[in-house]
Amino acid sequence: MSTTAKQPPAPPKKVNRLGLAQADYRGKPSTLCKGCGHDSISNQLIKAFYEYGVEPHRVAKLSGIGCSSKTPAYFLSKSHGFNAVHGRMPSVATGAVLANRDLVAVGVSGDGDTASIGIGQFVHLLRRNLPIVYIVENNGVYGLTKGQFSATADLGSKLKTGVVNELPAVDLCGLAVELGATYVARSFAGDPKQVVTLMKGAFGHSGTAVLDIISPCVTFNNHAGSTKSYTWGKENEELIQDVGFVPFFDEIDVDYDEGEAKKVKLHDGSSIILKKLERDYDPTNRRKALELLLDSDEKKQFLTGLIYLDTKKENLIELLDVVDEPLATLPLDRVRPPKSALDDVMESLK
Amino acid sequence: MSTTAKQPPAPPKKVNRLGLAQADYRGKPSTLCKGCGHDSISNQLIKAFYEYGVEPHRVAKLSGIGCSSKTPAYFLSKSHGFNAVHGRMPSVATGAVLANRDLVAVGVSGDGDTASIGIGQFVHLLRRNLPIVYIVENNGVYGLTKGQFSATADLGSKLKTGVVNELPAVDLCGLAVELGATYVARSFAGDPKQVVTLMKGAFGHSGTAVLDIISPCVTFNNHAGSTKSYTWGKENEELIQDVGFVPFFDEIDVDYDEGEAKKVKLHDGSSIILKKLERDYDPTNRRKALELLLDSDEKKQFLTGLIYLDTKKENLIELLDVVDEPLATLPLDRVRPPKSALDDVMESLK
Amino acid sequence: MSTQTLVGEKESGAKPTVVNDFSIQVATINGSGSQSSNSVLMRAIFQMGVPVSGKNLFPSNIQGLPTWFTIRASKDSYIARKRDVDMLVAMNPQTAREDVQSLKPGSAVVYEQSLGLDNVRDDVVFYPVPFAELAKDVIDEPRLRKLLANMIYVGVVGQLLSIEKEEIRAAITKQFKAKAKAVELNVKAINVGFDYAEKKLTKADPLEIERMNETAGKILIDGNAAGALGSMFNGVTVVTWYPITPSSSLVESLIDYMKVYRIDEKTGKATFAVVQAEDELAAIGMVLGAGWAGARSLTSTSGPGISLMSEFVGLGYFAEIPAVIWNIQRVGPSTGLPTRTAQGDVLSTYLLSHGDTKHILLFPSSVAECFEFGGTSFDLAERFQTPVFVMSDLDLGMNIWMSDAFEYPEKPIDRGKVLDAEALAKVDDWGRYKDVDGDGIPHRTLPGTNHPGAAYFTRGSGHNDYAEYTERPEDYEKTMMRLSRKFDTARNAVPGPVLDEVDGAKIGLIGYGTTHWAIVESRDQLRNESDLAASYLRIRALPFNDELEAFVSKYDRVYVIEQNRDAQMLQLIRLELAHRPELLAKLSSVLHFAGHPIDARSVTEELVAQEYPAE
Amino acid sequence: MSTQTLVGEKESGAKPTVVNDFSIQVATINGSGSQSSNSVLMRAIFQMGVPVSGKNLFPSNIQGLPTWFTIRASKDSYIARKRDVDMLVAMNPQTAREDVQSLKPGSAVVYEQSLGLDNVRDDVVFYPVPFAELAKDVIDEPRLRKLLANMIYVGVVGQLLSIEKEEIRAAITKQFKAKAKAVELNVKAINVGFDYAEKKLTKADPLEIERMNETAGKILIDGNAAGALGSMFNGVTVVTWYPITPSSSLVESLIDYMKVYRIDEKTGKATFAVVQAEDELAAIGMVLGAGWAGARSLTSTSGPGISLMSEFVGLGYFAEIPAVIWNIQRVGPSTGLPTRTAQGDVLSTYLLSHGDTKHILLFPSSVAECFEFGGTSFDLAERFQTPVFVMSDLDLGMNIWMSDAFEYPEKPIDRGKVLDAEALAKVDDWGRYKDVDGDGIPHRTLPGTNHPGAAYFTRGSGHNDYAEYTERPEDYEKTMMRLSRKFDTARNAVPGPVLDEVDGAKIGLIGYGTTHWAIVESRDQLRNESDLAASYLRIRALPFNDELEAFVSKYDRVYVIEQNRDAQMLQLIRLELAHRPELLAKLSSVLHFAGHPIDARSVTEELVAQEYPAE
Ligand SMILES: Cc1ncc(C[n+]2csc(CCOP(=O)(O)OP(=O)(O)O)c2C)c(N)n1
Ligand SMILES: Cc1ncc(C[n+]2csc(CCOP(=O)(O)OP(=O)(O)O)c2C)c(N)n1
Ligand code: SF4
Ligand code: SF4
Ligand SMILES: [Mg+2]
Ligand SMILES: [Mg+2]
Repeated sequence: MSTTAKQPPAPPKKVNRLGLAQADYRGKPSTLCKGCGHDSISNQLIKAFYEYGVEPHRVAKLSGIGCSSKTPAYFLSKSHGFNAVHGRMPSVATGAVLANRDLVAVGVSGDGDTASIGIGQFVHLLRRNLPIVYIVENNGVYGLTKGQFSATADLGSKLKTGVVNELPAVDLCGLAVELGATYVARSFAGDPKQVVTLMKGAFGHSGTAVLDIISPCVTFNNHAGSTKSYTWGKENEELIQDVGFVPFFDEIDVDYDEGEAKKVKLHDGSSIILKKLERDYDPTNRRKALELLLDSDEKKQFLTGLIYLDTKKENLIELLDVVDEPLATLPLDRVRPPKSALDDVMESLK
Repeated sequence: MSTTAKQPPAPPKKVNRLGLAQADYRGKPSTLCKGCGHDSISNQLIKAFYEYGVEPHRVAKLSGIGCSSKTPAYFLSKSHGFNAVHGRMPSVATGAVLANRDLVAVGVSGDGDTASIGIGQFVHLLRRNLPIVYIVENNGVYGLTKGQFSATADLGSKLKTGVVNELPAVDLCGLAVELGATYVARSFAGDPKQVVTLMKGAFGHSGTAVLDIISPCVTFNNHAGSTKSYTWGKENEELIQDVGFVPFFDEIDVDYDEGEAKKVKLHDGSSIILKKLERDYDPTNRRKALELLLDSDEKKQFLTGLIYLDTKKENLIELLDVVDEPLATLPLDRVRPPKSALDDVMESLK
Repeated sequence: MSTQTLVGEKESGAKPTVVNDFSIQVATINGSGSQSSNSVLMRAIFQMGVPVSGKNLFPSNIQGLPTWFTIRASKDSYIARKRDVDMLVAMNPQTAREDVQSLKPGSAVVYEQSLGLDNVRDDVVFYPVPFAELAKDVIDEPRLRKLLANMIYVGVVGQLLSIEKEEIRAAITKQFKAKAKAVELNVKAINVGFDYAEKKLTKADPLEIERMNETAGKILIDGNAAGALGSMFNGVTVVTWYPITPSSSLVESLIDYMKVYRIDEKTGKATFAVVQAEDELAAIGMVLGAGWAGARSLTSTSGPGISLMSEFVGLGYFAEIPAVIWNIQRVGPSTGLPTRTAQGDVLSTYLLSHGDTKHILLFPSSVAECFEFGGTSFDLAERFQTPVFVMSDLDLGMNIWMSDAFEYPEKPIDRGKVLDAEALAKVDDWGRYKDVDGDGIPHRTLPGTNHPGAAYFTRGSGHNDYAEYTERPEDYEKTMMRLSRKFDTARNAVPGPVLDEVDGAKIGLIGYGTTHWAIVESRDQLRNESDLAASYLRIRALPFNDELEAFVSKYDRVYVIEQNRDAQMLQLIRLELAHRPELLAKLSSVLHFAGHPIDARSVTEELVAQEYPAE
Repeated sequence: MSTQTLVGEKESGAKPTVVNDFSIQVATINGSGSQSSNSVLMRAIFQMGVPVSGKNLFPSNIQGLPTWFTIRASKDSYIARKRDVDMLVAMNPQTAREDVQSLKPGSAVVYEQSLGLDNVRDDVVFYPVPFAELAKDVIDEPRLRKLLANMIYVGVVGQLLSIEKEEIRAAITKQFKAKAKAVELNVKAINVGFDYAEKKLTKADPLEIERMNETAGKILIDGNAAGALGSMFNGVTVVTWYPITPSSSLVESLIDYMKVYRIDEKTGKATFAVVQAEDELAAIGMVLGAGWAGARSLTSTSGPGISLMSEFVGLGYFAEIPAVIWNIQRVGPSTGLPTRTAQGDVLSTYLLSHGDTKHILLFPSSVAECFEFGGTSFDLAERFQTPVFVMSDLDLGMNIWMSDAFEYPEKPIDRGKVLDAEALAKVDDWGRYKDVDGDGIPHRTLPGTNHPGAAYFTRGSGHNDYAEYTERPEDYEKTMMRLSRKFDTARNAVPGPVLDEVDGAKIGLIGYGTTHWAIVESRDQLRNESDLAASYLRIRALPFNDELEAFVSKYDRVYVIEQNRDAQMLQLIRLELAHRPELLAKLSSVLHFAGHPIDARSVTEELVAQEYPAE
């Protein structure tokens, strides 16, 4: 039940199946707030890529705009990255994968980026079952613009400014299952074991893999007005108000077993309940998955684990029946029909 | 089981509770294709408004772009109308209702307008539970741009051009229930009795009422390539191909009872199965509503009737706790604070 | 003031004859199936060796509203719209009277007899035909009769104009391909029309089609199909779109062609990917993603779509990503007139997106240029690593134009400065945004490049030579000045203007896009009717190069002819020449912006009015 | 070349003293809580009666990156950025060395002792202070020590500059309002700083704050809050937004104010509605819906949001719907530098959307004008039934400006030509888009109007005088020409330029928005240092009126000073004056576009360089 501070893992001396060290999957130093859940996820991505053994040059990192969307700069420096415009990463990712089907596309987005401005592109990405690992670093607020509610903020949650969210939260996993994603999971940034496992599963999947990862914003969820606010903040309420001071937090770390429900205390003293799926849960039943999500929603729990999996559905690239090589680099003679073709067409127009 | 031609109803001599005749709810002559389901819906709206007895000047008709979105010109000439841009009617409607809470907002949209380009605004409209009657005239294609698939096209359905839809259909009712609409119904344009009843129910509702009405496009679903194509078209296949000829159809008319499943033949010879909800179905259970939708989806049926109803949830206007009068026309002294207020503020800045 | 050639006046002393130089307008209701009749009629004239062009004026709905299809036959190969109609085929009761009213005296009217139009005026020639009745002789099925009534008018008109029946039959066969029953029925309808005209109508108008030899080797095609072909033959691989009139047919043609010509022989798989996006924001996002990853990628849209693409296009400019966007312009602002033509997006597309942005624009004037720019656009987009717009319009994109057959592109395509693993290995200290060559154009790598130094991070936020995030003023300024330099480099890399200068001319005309054809014809009118020689510069791209200044310098007065309200190209020309203020006084406008394609007569009248102002 | 006044040089023969005329820059890390220290320092100087202004240069992240806050004290009331920093407070190890390097000789540096900066150079004055150590004396809690270290520097600087301790204490009380514990702790920190400076530091720089009486009645406020107030006092009722730097604080301030001053007394309910939209497309759609239904409705955004609004804004133009959009400009293109200032959206906003569109733009220069234009924007939007943009920028919107207190708007607001049921009853043959008054502005009705003839149908497609759908060329042309006429009417209805002409001046300067303050100061520099008199025209709105032409006519050379790369306003001026080509040669540019607010010294140097080019 305790949330303990976590040390950054010491760099392993080992190498993976490609002969690469974990350091080969690192990125630039993060510029996020200390303790931000997003940094945990970056580290988990580094670990997962390392352990899974993906060639960095094959990876395309894509994102929108937001604190979360900055993170592709903080992992896999040896991979091409694309920080697009706010809420429209899915389309850019689609284009990139169409151009080069060999790319391993990893999209990182925020809840504002995905569920507010970006919900339209997200919905259509799901429908297309584009092969991509799509990670939502979900904190219920707009971090980068200083803490307004996003569309995944919980009904009744309260901002530093005292504003209360009166609108229902969008359940991204529910949407994903309903609209066609073929690998749908939820986890918590402070549970590296589960997150890394789910990521590796996603790398192996060939369709849209949505990872909705709860990733607390230490800065804008740390509101003194909350009755459950973090002790230190509470005591010094008067002082720290209005000063634009961002306290440093340590990352939260949790570990719990399949089937277990766990209450996790966040930096602001509030808490959420995580419920890990049973070990024998069968994620291939869509109907069951949706019902489970409804259940946990009613119980105000966050269901974690692999919620839904469909390995049979064709992904967009398969549907389009394109050649096996990347379209981007097909030689001219394969993309310019012969003169006889033009002659044909001209003849028909005469 | 038969689909019979329907005559336009003779104008009744009667008046409604406001002393208005049905003719007072008419619009300009339609310029849609003869037999288009959308025209049936316009007539049903005229009838429903008449029977319910709404003052036309209180109604605001709103739409996006498409054949369906043109229809607000074809009913209620005495009401203000707003034909906005493609897919973004929800925001315009939201603004109008914020400005004047006394307006009865009726939005008319198409499946392209709502489920393709417009899905983002639709989702957020649902979340806000804006008081509006939102009608989707759902034909699975883009009528006005000549028959491309929309996001509600059924998986596997086939266009005139031979193109097959490979993407899953968005279930607008499912989305609506999940995301916060408080009155969710589905019906068929050819079932005036049910549609009118559902419309009147929606007029009485104070929250987002979504009416997903299946409304066949007689022009672009009439593809000769379908094995189930309409006899006349089939026989003369060679002739009518390529000529841009739009055959005239009569509107489809069906009538069936609660609990009944009915197969309806469309103009192109294909058919859909409608299943009317049982008379004793309780629409106030969200969980049940979602499960029912899943059921009918599995059975490839369209569930018709009032699927979900929540009369308790506050609508957006109530949530915002605005004054009872329309904001648009508050007198200046109520929207310009007194000089003392400015003095106050200035003092605090000195 | 007419430019029509009256032949035979001398010889016969009888009614003058107007040969191969007139317009036929068919007024029908859309969705009534007249499209194929119109095509057959046009093609038959074309097969008679007479230059033709066809313009469809259709409403923004699917069925039941007035539509006018106008076929122009022109022995002089003029293919712009002709302002006056010489023969009207009045099939639409809704507009028949107004259509007849608007004719000039002496025109001919073929009409459905039951409309009783002959009392509308008495200075035109009327040919009543009981089409509905006649159709009964062709077929029993009542719905099909409507269709075939349309084919009957082709017979009637054919007979009146002396079009050879054999050519009509051939046109029908071409139209309905191998479909025997359709061919048979339609030929039957033609015969009914021919016979009726022969027996019951007395020729009383001067119009005539006479065999020529001016169409050999020519093709008939619309600009959208031509653009599609140009793209297909120049290596397009990723296509995204959202349907919108008048641009949809570009991608729809492209799909049709690629399904035939771009399927890998060995595997049966496609060497392309087409995705119908959920809207234009997604369409351009996909194009940028694909362009970034190295594909030749295009989307096609029109005004509202261009506006929606605005944010993403700014990203393309600033992050330097190739993209090709066809803007098939229609009448704006807003939804405007979706089925009418305009050149109204010049300024807004040139400056699309917030901040200091400028884009390369290409202005095709002909279907051949649509074909050509299908390749040019990609070459420029990849060379300059930036979005390139092809500014077509509804008139060019959707109407039928006669053209020389397109030439097969023999030269290789230009994929720009892309470093693959091998090339990268030879480069010292590569930086994604470094200007090594002094032309403002940096070198890029593609994702997937198997080289440890290939990766870089693309962003629309501040970045330095090494694509690193920066907020430093000097880095920002450096990047922005390099982008300016790159744009300057483009001045002489884009297709330059086409000049046609006349010795002794005092005035110059400047046109672009579809204005071209009205100008070509107007110059002849000016010379022949008003003895006014006019040199001509046709703009083919933005940014301008120096030829513009040289041209304006040479003439006393220069007219910029365009199809928008605000003289948008003239404004850009003024800005370009602002450093030579003395040139500005020479410039004025001829504007035409009500949705119908510009015609020579209107241009001529306006030019004459400006050149010889009434006292 | 310095404009600093050296006082006391004569009297004492000792070191010169620079009184009330310098800049203090505090270099910290964002999220470290220095904001309130900076405010306290600035306010204390302000309370000494000395004019101040404050500029925050912050990164586009939340915590951990370099931030610079600069306070300028100016006895002459100059409130533009001062290019050179006179005193640096170096608290940020990341940038300390570079910050010190960039100072001009003779500057003062207060720094955290442990940074050991005194070896960086020897031509500046160093004041090492062991802030971290000293903080231990203030409080035990380690995290709070960081915070209080910031307050200690206020004490140190206060002592060095002779700021009265009482005023600092008063500033602290104001800052922390009634919060006793906070006030107490902070005052303690100040004292620690003061004491340390008194005991351990030897004053060795010339800077001094001396009491004046120049701030009585003045306020300190940012432009976004001022705009919010202006809107609140002029009847805004519907507000929609999507958060984006630097515009968010406009709506956030508005919400805060309205929660206090716009709650109905009787019912406790709001006389306004604010909705956080899902994106900018929705935000502008809501504004248009509300404007159509009769509300005074606004949204606030920045570059990327403006681009996203493009399609809807065209609808507003063509369907004639009032809307107010605040564009708090930041550095573009694309995401650009979100926390840096620019005037880079002039052209793209003026021409926003496809087709022939043009919009009314207002350019506030001061917080007082932000307040004023809060009302003007609505009056114009409703009078002209069209979207109106208020073109502020990050510098104006987010920085702290000194101003006279705002004046209460006494005059009624202009709700434009709206016909209610009663007025409509008196009108014969009303048509929504009829130009009855000859000014191009039609009369509208609001939905909900209880009159059988009030309804009309709003659309972005073709419409005639009666708001009926039409595709007729003549209807379209009529509407478009009326819109042009309406825009012409606006020329003399928008705020005209502000002129400040100098007898005998040979040159003229043109500025707008925040460029103003650098120009004001630069004109003094030019006169005092280079004997160069310059007249000045400040543009306050687009479209221009005739005063622009008159102004340019009068001077030999006219400089347009702006903060973008492409000289965007100059381009519009060129187009406006194109009919007077002889004027164009007079025009040139002073550009400043690297993200820092423009400063007088740079303007002066550039103007001198252009006026007296080196041989
Ligand atoms: C078009 C546009 N609108 C607004 C913004 C401003 N903006 C930047 S990030 C952001 C929200 C980010 O929230 P989220 O995606 O949840 O990311 P987080 O910062 O919480 O990780 C917004 C509104 C923008 N960059 N672009
Ligand atoms: C921004 C934009 N993109 C594209 C279009 C073209 N367009 C007009 S209607 C339409 C689709 C309409 O489909 P739907 O909403 O299903 O209506 P229907 O015609 O089927 O009733 C499209 C794509 C447009 N008007 N605006
Ligand atoms: S503001 Fe919140 S989301 Fe952004 S970096 Fe800081 S903690 Fe993370
Ligand atoms: S095209 Fe289809 S949707 Fe449009 S009017 Fe015709 S039948 Fe109706
Ligand atoms: Mg977030
Ligand atoms: Mg549809």
